[in-house]
Amino acid sequence: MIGINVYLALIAIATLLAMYRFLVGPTTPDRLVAVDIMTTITTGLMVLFALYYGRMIYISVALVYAVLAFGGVIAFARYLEGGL
Amino acid sequence: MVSVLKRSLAIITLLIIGYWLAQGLAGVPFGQDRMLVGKYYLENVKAQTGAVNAVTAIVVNYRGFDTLGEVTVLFIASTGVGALLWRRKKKRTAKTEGSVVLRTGSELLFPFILMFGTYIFIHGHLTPGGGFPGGATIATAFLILYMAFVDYEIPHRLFEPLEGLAGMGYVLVGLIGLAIGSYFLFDWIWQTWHWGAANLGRLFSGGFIPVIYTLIGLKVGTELSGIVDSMLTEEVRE
Amino acid sequence: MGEANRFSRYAYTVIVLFLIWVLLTASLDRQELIFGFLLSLFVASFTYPMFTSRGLGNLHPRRVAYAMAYVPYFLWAMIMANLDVAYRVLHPKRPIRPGIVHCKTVLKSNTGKLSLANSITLTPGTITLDVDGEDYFIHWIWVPDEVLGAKTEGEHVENASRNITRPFEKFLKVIFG
Amino acid sequence: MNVLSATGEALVLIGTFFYFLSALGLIRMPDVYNRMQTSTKSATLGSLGVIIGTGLWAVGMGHSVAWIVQTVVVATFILLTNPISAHALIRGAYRSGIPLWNGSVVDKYGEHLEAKAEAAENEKDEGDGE
Repeated sequence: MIGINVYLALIAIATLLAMYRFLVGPTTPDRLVAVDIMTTITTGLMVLFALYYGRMIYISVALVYAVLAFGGVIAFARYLEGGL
Repeated sequence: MVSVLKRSLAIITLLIIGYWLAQGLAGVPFGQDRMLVGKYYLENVKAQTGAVNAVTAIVVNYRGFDTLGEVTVLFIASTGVGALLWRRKKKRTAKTEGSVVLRTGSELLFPFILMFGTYIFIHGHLTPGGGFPGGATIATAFLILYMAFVDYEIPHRLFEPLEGLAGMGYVLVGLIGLAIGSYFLFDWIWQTWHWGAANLGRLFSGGFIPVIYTLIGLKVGTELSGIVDSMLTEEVRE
Repeated sequence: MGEANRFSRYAYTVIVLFLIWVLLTASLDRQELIFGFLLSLFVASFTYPMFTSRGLGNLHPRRVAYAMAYVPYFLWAMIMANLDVAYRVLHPKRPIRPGIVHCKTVLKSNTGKLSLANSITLTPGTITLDVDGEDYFIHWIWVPDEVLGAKTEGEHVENASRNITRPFEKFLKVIFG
Repeated sequence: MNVLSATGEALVLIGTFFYFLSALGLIRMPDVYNRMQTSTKSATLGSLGVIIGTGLWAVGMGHSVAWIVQTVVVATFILLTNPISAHALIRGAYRSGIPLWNGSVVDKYGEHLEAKAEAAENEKDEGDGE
């Protein structure tokens, strides 16, 4: 149908918009939300790449990334809260 | 003004370094088949190591000695952090507890992340990944518990011996190889026994790669958890 | 809600972990299954105290049926939430009227509270800010008039809870108690 | 091109559209709380669409069924963790003292925290008095 390149382009635009918020965003939580969104988008992108290369084993890479990103975002959030 | 000047100076420096690196990379011939060693690996990896993942076979089998060095570097780093942040009596002194959502969520996710970390390092010879990412994932599970609870601590009594035993196990596997074969880290499980030759590409194959990766995974996991612990505990004042 | 005995909790954890392993490897190879079973026995041996408090009681048919029914209900609510988000983001005037409201829940268990909070976060216009005992504090992107115009604290909580927590509690009360 | 891969591709398209929406919400909304409102939801549903859609698409293209199982695992993990991290972030934002947008109409959490602090203060005073 439309082809994988269109999806990759849409994802790229979304990442650029999030990047804008990350660079501009007036407060630290703003930047962190942008990072959170970017990690979520990246996880989806990695799964798409697994299909692009036709290798199922690449999906577990996306899962590792999701786990590590979750840990990172939690760490930042707890730091913001002043709880660490 | 000063900050602008500083920033532009930093950007110019980065640009110069980037140009220099790009210059260096431009000389590397891409797309030409000049990799004699790589070709050798790709042709012989299945017969010589019993692993279907050539990258892992190179990391653990052909270059196993390098990997031992990496593990040692990590061990030294963790020891260094421990020495820098060492105190006689340590205790968690987080200020507030996470909300009930975070606490329950971390408890529910903890076994899952442990399973997943184990999955990564035990499938090192079949999928991308291996001991280092698997160990990092396991450490993340502990890190998330540290984030959520005020009073959580890793079981030190279990972890410190485990770390040492895993490191010793790596060397021991290598020494057995030296005794049976001709050199250190000789793949005795594959070369001598041909264990798993019937089921190449399934779980119980790949010579000593799963064994070594399990040891590396345990070592990296315990070491990174130890680093997290050293960073997050503080001295107790009586 | 008492705690189930240790064996029941352990068995439940092993079952869940083994299922997770099978899904993770996505293969029915005998070697994978054997290793996965041994691994779940091992991991469950030290994680079961934090993983579950009710043990095999979670596998009661009524609970499983409600959980099955909850999935499509929740997915539907989530799709509605995203259409709502799309409307608010794409509308040129940006129709938002945010505020933090106060809800109460009848759920007792921590797991129930977690799933309620997650469901609230993913459904229309609400995001869980904090949970304190039975009090939920929820950031709402469009606080409706009936909640805003409430005279007393009790009325406010009642109206907000009817809008936000009640629809999920029907299911979650049975699933998690 | 069979039904399965067409469905998968449509899901991927919808998912990427929601990714785009979430990033747009990040740009358009006035403060961090509203940004989190719009972007977390859209990004989570977008991930579900993209990831499960990829699995369906792959199966439709003739890859093994294991694709759909693995993608569902990733999607479930995202579905579980994303709200938790959003919750932790918004709580951190509030506790670090980011004010609500000036168009906000009600703030019960602030009142609750104040009441709690006051109660703790009173208790302390009583304890000192005894």
